[in-house]
Amino acid sequence: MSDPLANIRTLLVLVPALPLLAAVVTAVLGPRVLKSRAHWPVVLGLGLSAIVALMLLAEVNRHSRNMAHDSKLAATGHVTLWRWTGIPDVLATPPAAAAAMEKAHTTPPRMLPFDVDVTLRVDPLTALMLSMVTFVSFLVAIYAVGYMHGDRSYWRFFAYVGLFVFSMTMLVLVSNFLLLYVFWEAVGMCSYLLIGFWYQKPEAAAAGKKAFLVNRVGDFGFALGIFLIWITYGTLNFHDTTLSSGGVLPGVLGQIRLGDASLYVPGGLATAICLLLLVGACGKSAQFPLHVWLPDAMEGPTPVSALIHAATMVTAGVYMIVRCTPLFGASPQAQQVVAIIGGLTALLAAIIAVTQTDLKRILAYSTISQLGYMFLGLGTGSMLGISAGMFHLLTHAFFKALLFLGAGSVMHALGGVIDLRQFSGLRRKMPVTCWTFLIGCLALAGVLPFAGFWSKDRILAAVHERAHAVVAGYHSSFPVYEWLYWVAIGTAFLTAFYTFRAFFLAFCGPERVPAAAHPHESPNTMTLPLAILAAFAAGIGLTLEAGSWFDSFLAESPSLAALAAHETGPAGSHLHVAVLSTVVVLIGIGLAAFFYLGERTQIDRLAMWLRPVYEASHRKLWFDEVYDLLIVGPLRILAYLLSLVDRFLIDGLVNLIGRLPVWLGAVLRPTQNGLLQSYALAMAIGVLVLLGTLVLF
Amino acid sequence: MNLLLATIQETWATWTTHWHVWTQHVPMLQSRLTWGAILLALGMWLLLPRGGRRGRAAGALLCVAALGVFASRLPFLGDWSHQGVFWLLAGVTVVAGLGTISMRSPVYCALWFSLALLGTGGLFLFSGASFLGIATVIVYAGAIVVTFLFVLMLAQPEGNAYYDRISWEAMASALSGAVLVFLLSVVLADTFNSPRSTLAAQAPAAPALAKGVLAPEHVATLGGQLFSRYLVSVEVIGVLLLVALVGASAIIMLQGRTDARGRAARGAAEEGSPQ
Amino acid sequence: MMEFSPQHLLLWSLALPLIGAGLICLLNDGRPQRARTIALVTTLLTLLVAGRVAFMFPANGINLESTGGAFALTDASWLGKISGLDVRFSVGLDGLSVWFYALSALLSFCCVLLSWESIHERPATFYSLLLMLLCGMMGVFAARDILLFYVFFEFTLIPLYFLIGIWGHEDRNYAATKFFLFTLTGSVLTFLGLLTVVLVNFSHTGDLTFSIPKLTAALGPVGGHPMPLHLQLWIFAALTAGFAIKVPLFPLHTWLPLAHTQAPAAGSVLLAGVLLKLGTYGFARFNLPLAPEATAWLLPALLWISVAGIIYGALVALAQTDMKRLIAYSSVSHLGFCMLGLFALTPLAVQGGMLQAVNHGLSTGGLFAIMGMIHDRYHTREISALGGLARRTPWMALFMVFFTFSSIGLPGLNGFAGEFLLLAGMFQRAWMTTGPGGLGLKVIAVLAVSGVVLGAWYMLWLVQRVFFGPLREPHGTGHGHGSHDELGHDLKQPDRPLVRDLSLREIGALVPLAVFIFWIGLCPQFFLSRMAPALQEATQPAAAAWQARQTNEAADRQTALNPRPSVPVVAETSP
Amino acid sequence: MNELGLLENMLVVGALLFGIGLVGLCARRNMIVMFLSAELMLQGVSVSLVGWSRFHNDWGGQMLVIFIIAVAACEAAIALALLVTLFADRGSLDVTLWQSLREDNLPPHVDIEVPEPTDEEPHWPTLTPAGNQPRVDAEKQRHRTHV
Repeated sequence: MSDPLANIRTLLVLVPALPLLAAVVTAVLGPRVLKSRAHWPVVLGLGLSAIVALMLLAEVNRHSRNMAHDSKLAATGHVTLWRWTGIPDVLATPPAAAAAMEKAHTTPPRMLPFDVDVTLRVDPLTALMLSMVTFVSFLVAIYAVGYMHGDRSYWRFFAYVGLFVFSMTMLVLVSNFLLLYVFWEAVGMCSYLLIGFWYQKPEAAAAGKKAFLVNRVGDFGFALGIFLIWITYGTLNFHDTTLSSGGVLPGVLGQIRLGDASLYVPGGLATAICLLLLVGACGKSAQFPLHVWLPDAMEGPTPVSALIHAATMVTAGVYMIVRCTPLFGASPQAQQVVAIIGGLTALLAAIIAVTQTDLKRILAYSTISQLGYMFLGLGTGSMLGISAGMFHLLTHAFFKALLFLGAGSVMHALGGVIDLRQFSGLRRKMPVTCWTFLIGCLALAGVLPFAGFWSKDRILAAVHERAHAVVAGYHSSFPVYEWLYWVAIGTAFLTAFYTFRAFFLAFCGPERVPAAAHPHESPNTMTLPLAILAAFAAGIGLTLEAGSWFDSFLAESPSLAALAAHETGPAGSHLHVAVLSTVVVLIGIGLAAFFYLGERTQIDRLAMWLRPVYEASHRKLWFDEVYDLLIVGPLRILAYLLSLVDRFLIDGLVNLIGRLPVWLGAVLRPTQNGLLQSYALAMAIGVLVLLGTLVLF
Repeated sequence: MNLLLATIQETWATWTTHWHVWTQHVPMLQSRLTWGAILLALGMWLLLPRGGRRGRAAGALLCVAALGVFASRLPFLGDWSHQGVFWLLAGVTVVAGLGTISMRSPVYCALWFSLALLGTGGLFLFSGASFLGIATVIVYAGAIVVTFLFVLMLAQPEGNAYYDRISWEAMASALSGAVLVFLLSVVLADTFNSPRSTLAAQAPAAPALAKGVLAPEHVATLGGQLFSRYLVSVEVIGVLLLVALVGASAIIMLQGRTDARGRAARGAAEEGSPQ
Repeated sequence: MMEFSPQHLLLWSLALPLIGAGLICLLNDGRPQRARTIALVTTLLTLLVAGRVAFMFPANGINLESTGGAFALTDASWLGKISGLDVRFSVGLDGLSVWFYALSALLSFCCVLLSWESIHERPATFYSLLLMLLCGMMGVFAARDILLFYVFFEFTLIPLYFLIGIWGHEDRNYAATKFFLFTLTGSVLTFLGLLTVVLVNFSHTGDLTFSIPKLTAALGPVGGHPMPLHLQLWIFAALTAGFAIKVPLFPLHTWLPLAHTQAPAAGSVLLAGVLLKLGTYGFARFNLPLAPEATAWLLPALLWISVAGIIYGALVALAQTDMKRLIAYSSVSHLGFCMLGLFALTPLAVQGGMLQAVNHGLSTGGLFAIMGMIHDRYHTREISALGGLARRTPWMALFMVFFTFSSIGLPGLNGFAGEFLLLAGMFQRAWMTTGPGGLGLKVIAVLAVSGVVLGAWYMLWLVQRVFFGPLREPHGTGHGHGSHDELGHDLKQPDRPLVRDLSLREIGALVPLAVFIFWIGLCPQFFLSRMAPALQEATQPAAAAWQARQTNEAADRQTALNPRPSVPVVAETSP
Repeated sequence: MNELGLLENMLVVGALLFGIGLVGLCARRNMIVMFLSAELMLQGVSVSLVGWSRFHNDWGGQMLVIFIIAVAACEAAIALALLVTLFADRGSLDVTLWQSLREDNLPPHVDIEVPEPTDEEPHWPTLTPAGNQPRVDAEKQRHRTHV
């Protein structure tokens, strides 16, 4: 083959194309032809897509090994499909763009165009994300065959899932901030549709709307950030582009700019850009203070919760921040904010999760908490932290999907009941679910050799290292990262506690089920994905940790290559961190066992004793209430007042003006009194006035 | 006596000086025409029948004074005989006009009106339009006014109807009439007295007049003009007269027929007019 | 096959609706069948012809130099040279008008399908008025002579007045009268402004021309006779009076909700889809090129008004209980975006703004069409009376959600393309403006972006209330709660006719809109490249004037800060 | 003779007549008197026309006056016919009785005070009573014309 990248390019287009094709086929044929076989196109499409993604991963891996450092800064391959817009000469060349262009031996033109190409690109980061997304969604699709069986909108579910996977893969593939935003919102739309899948449930419809709106608030910041990027750097493309006038326009994350960190604008502007991007990431990844939509999103079908609201979509924020690492690198302050948000979210969500009684909501809060961990890792700004964050993203995708699917299995068995107070001791009735769930719990809690342990441990290590490192250009009198380290440790304890609380409540203890339910083990289509995911949850951490393949592979990503080059040597040993976290986790599990295995009388006493804390946790720290009180309520009231203003004041004014002629007419009407002489007099006076003005003035 | 006169003169001079000082910002007040118009308005207001008998004499006096003011503005006609005759005729005309509008009895109005017509006729004669003067007197005073009197006798069995004793908006009417006169006089004064006026140059010379409108064979020339240059107009007017004749007859003839219907309809329609 | 020249096609597209209207009146038999068939055929033909013209329109202004940027130009003496009054029948398209022209034909076609069964009274009158309206709409965008423009401009009012007044809902007379008087009041002033422009040009050049391109060229900054600022301000104000009411800009919008609420579905669709664009179009066509300095002078105020409209419209929409009213207020908000783009005056923003105007025609047109379909079925517009319709009418729900997404600017659909471009352009304007004015513009830009969030809120709220949740239908049309079998059949009262999902005809009315929504969303470049040159030409003078003001102000500030020794006293700088 | 002066004099007289006629037309309520006032205005115009005719040495003005006289005659014919008709309709010549062309819902114009007749009762000369007083027919006396 003449072009070594041709393979990659083909695969690159296939990954999103297959799910889209599957979605279209399902949507067209689903309602009439396929009916209960509507899953076939999607399962097939996602399966193929997963295979293609893995091939792509291998191909990228093979390719990136053979590259020189400089060319590592470019994406491994990209394909331009068509031009979205190309508006010439719209922006006076900003200094940052001019500087970079001079670096590229191009004379900066006076005006820059606004070119947005639909370009797909792949690099190790993307390839990893693609593999994870397609693989998990393939498993979830298989699971959904069993779970959604018999639903009246069976085909619609699979069409949405196909559409979602298309959008998600595109999100990680595109090479442009605008298109990133496009698919950022597109996955949000799929999430909206899937949360509201059972639209007849008012809660589901409301939750869908809430998710969309909170995401919109995040997107609001994201859009502002994109505008700022455009104005600062003169382009929205990641890659370097050729101008029609000749010369190279360096992309925001292109080879030229990555090669020289000084080409990134530092200072307040960088911080503003990063914080705005962070707002977007917070919205999508459900970070404090925009996390409120995720627990409500559990109204959607459980496979959706597993796929979108645990494994894939919510990690888009993490992906975006990793992708924009060079931008964040220019602003240590912003990185610190990322870390703080992450740490805070991790802790708060864990606190809330401790007292929830809805199994899916516990998992939702744990998702938020784990995403907080990832943000914490990214917030360290070191290669160690970022790769730890991505690592956690991968492991989390598997074990959280596993947990959700397990919860779905329970729901399936109990006829939709998910409230932990209504059942217990399902261990015997549902052995497969129970054991896979346990593996998931161990992974989530971070017990030694399961996946969560390795990734979480690395995040803790990265934070610990950052707390004791000297970073150029960053001075803080307050030991932020030290604190965050202890927050993370505390969160690890809480995680272990609430995870096993849920497990013990659901699967241990006396067997108790709701009256109407006939618990049974789920069908094979559901247990098979559980088993596969459990295998991954158990093994993937150790597998990836064993070699340093993951780190080095990830470091080949253009966005990270520069950073990786700066970090000298491999990370040191962090045995004490690992020991500490393991101890903490074991204490957590032990406490959970103490309180929830057996009689469960102690826990009520504890709850009474810690009444305020318990209430705060149970009421989810009153986030929804506060938002209602501070934002939604006032806006609603304002809207109502304005509608009154509109109806009475503005329209009243208009009507007043409209009435003026009528009133004037009423005033003048008596002059039409039918008296001949009054007319004559009026006529005479009129003539006089005319004559008078003519004569006297 | 001289002392008295001197005193009066002095006082007058003082007051006029003061007056000029006061009114310098309102030049209009310094014009005789303004005062003439004001006097005329007041006078006509008082003259118009307004129910009571108050002040009609004063009104008449004011009106005459106003006329005097207006007359005092007028230019001299060249010699006193002409001027005297003109003033006499003009005075009769205008005073008769005032009488026309101020008498309570319509019959008196008509009589005053015919006097005004006589005056007008005299003015026509004075200006050399002898045919018109005669025609006015004959046609108007002789025919039209007499017809009016007939109608009055038909329609006005009683002398003083209440509506003859009141006027409609006397003040406004009198004021607007006076203002009209004032404005017209101002225009005239401006036109005739302005240094830029070219009218003086257009004034006809006596010989030209003698060959023109003052030609000795006045009526013949007029007739010749009437039936040559203005023939079409004459025909039109003739038709108009015929139409009027037919129309008047038709109105009277239809009256009887519509009467009954009209009364019936009126009973329903007219809700609350006086009487 | 004979190849038609664009000139002929354009003239045909203007004549066809009138011919159709005449035919309907001639062949009227009092029943709807014949009238609507003729109307459908006519609008379809018009759509084909207009579409052909629009797609023959060249990208990037290629080959249009000879006609001064106009495509398919026909220029004939109209009123003759009566005393030098050179009023011409001059029609042609340029980048500003071409998409609006095509949009008129498209929406009219949809409207005929939409009214197919909902109009029983005087169908012949209805359809002939609709066709006349179509002629007026296409004419106004094609006119290149001020008098011709104004004739068409006012001509659009009359059919719509009757459409609302005769076939409207309960409060139709009030609404029709208000709509008519409100817009007429403004447009009379507009006419005054236009005539002033003509006379000013006459006083400079001695040419009493009414030609729009000639006037813009002569009175523009390059034409040699730019008007002084105070005159420009007066003309701007006069023109604005009419166009701002049409748009409608923020405090002048109150006729709109009323007219939309009361109009029949077709009337609402055309009103929202095309007639509101007359305002935007008028601003771009007349205000900006003719009074560039006035535009620059008023720019912050105009931007504030636009953004106030965005936020205000969105908030008021949030408090509505009537579906059509809600969408009408959303129009206020969306048109605020269009005007914001237009007044931001950067190429990006202007193109985004005009694209957004087209987008709004498609998405809000579609939404109003769906409202009409709901009204046909349930005879109510109350949000609270309906719920869970997705169950009963899944196709309708699908289209509703689709148009909602388009309306709230979901990426991949048209609304996003316009909104993103215009907001990016606005941002550019704000961040490029230094000095004290810059902060205000930045605030405007951020507020405008937040309008997108509010937009999603009220639209999704509407969808949630009406289409999601448990099924709720008004009494008489629908069925009691919980008495349905799995397929939604009524178990209690099987004799009642069931509310049907969309028919093929209704889907046929919506699909063309959906196609264009996708097309614009996925490849806006096709549309932008055709409007860009004309837009650039129209807005360039105003942008330059704004730039000049900025430079002057900066220089003044500089002087004020560092008084030079040669200037002992710095006088108070006046703008 | 001073032609210019004569013209001005005539014009002022014409103006005065016109103004006085206008006042009469507007203020008097008897339709016949109104009519007379209108004629007075016509006279004012005629006077001016004759003045101009002489000044311009042109017959046109006088011709117009002839036509005015003719038109006045026509007017008189029609108007008087109408007056008779109207009088037959209402029994009065008060012009304010005809106000039905006023705006809808507008109350009719009513004279605020109709003044009582201020002319004293006619004092007929009385003779020393002698013999039986003849019976006076009240009806006949009332209808006796006082003109």
